[in-house]
Amino acid sequence: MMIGMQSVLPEVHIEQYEGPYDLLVELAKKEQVKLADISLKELTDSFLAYIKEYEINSEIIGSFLIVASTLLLIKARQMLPSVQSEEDEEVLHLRQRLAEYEKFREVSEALRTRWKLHELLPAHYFAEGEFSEPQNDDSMPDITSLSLAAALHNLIDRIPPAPQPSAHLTRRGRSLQEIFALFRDRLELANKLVFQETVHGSSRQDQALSFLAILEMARKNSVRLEQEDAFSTLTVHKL
Amino acid sequence: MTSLAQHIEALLFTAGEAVLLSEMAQILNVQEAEIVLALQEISNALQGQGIALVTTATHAQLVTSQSVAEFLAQFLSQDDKELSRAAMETLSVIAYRGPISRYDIDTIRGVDSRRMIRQLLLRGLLRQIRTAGQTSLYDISEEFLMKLGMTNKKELPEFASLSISEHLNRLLEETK
Amino acid sequence: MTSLAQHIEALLFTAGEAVLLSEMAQILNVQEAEIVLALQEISNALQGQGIALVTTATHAQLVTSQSVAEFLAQFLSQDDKELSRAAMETLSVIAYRGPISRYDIDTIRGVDSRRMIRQLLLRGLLRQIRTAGQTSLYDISEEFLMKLGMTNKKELPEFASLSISEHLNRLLEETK
Repeated sequence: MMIGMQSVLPEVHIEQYEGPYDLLVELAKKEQVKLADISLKELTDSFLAYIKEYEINSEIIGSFLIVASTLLLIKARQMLPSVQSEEDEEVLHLRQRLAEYEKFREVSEALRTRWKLHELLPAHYFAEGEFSEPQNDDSMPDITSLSLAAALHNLIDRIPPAPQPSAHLTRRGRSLQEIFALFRDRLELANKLVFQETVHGSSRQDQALSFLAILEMARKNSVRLEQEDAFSTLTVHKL
Repeated sequence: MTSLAQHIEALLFTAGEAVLLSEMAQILNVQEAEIVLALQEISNALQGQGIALVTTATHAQLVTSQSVAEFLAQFLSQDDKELSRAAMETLSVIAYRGPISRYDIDTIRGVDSRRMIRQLLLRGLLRQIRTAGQTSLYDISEEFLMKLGMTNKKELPEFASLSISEHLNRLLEETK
Repeated sequence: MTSLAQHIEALLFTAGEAVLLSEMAQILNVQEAEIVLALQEISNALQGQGIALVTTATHAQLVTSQSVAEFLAQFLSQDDKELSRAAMETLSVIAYRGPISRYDIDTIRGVDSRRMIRQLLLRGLLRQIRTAGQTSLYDISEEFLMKLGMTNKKELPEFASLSISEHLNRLLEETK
């Protein structure tokens, strides 16, 4: 039975996930298993559905797409049997990273429950504001107004700058919906197209999304994919 | 050290000033005689350390011990007429951005400024503006302004641009 | 307690906030290694008292001890902001693996952490360690430890295994 993407998407919109690993851990949680014990294959659909459905902050979308492209490998194997089937290095790598990440996640959950529960206090903590008038004028140090301005300048200079979005991650790419539309339009005209030619010259991000789009269309039986072997030309036929 | 003595020591440490024995007895829900015994215990435990306990018939206070008095006097005299960089920065934030809450001062400096504010208040450089039911705000004192030879803050160098620094506004906005 | 330890304790008490180890070494005219030893001595001397010593790689601060934290909690207001899941996750990575570069933080979390790091710096929970000509490294501040009721990061759960994971070292190496 074909499961529609929406149905495998539980109430994820409640929270904005803080990163692709975070999302994967949460998706695994919904299956009530630890990430280490679930095959990534089982989470791929929900993960891809999430990034397709929800607007992800432009600063972190790049990280989601990197993971998406790895997960796409898994998905590609499902749909294109000609792609070699052994677990490739990239997927293995992702698994290992997730395993390490999950350890920190777990420990941070534990620390969160302790946060400010029984904190240690500095000296004079309760002393704020209990002051009388200054003792005498001598206590006033020598300060010039210029040194005051200099001190503030100094402080402003030290404030860490707001992060500049890095160009390779955040250059506004196309949304998955836009890419769907693009392929649909082209197929309307041509009935078939060669994937590699269509995405030629577009960013890695857009290529990953394009691949996701055609896999999704194949799944919904609106196209048929044809590929001789792993790295040969992929032809998309309109059905 | 008994648990009672530990609690008292922590109270004195966080109070940062002399505390009434009767007040401690009330907070800890014990007799004053027990407080006196516990104070003796604290005093013994601090033997030979850099911190000591001073007690009078009515009050107790943690202070630095006699053994380090000379060193501290020498060290503290150095910055008597000079403010540390941290103090200067705190003062500059308050001068240009005041009246301002401690929370906002902390945000701009990125560190807890309680002690700095206390120090500046003690030196008469600041005034605290208290409104019932609201957080205190701080501004520079009239005396300090006079000392700078000014009658109004607006006479501070670059006041117009620094007091409404976009940079700082954004920072405060972000952390709200 | 040695005279040096007494001086340091008095200095920390007077400061009332975190003091740089290097600054203490300079004031007391000794090597930083001697400061570290003396801090250990202070920490031992304070065992079982209501005051304790928090130490990080770069700073030390006198604080109330864990044994009185529950008692003091009743006097604290609960109005302070909570820490988000992502913030704690980032802090955990830094606490266990710090001093750590942003690149490695990103690798472990699988996501760009710049904005988060900046917010944590502004809240005083992190410290940026700048080394001339090299990338900045980050480590947690004593403020972070104090909020968790800890005096040293070695008290973090599973510290030994998470801080020196061979596996993770290799992963970070591979992504360089």
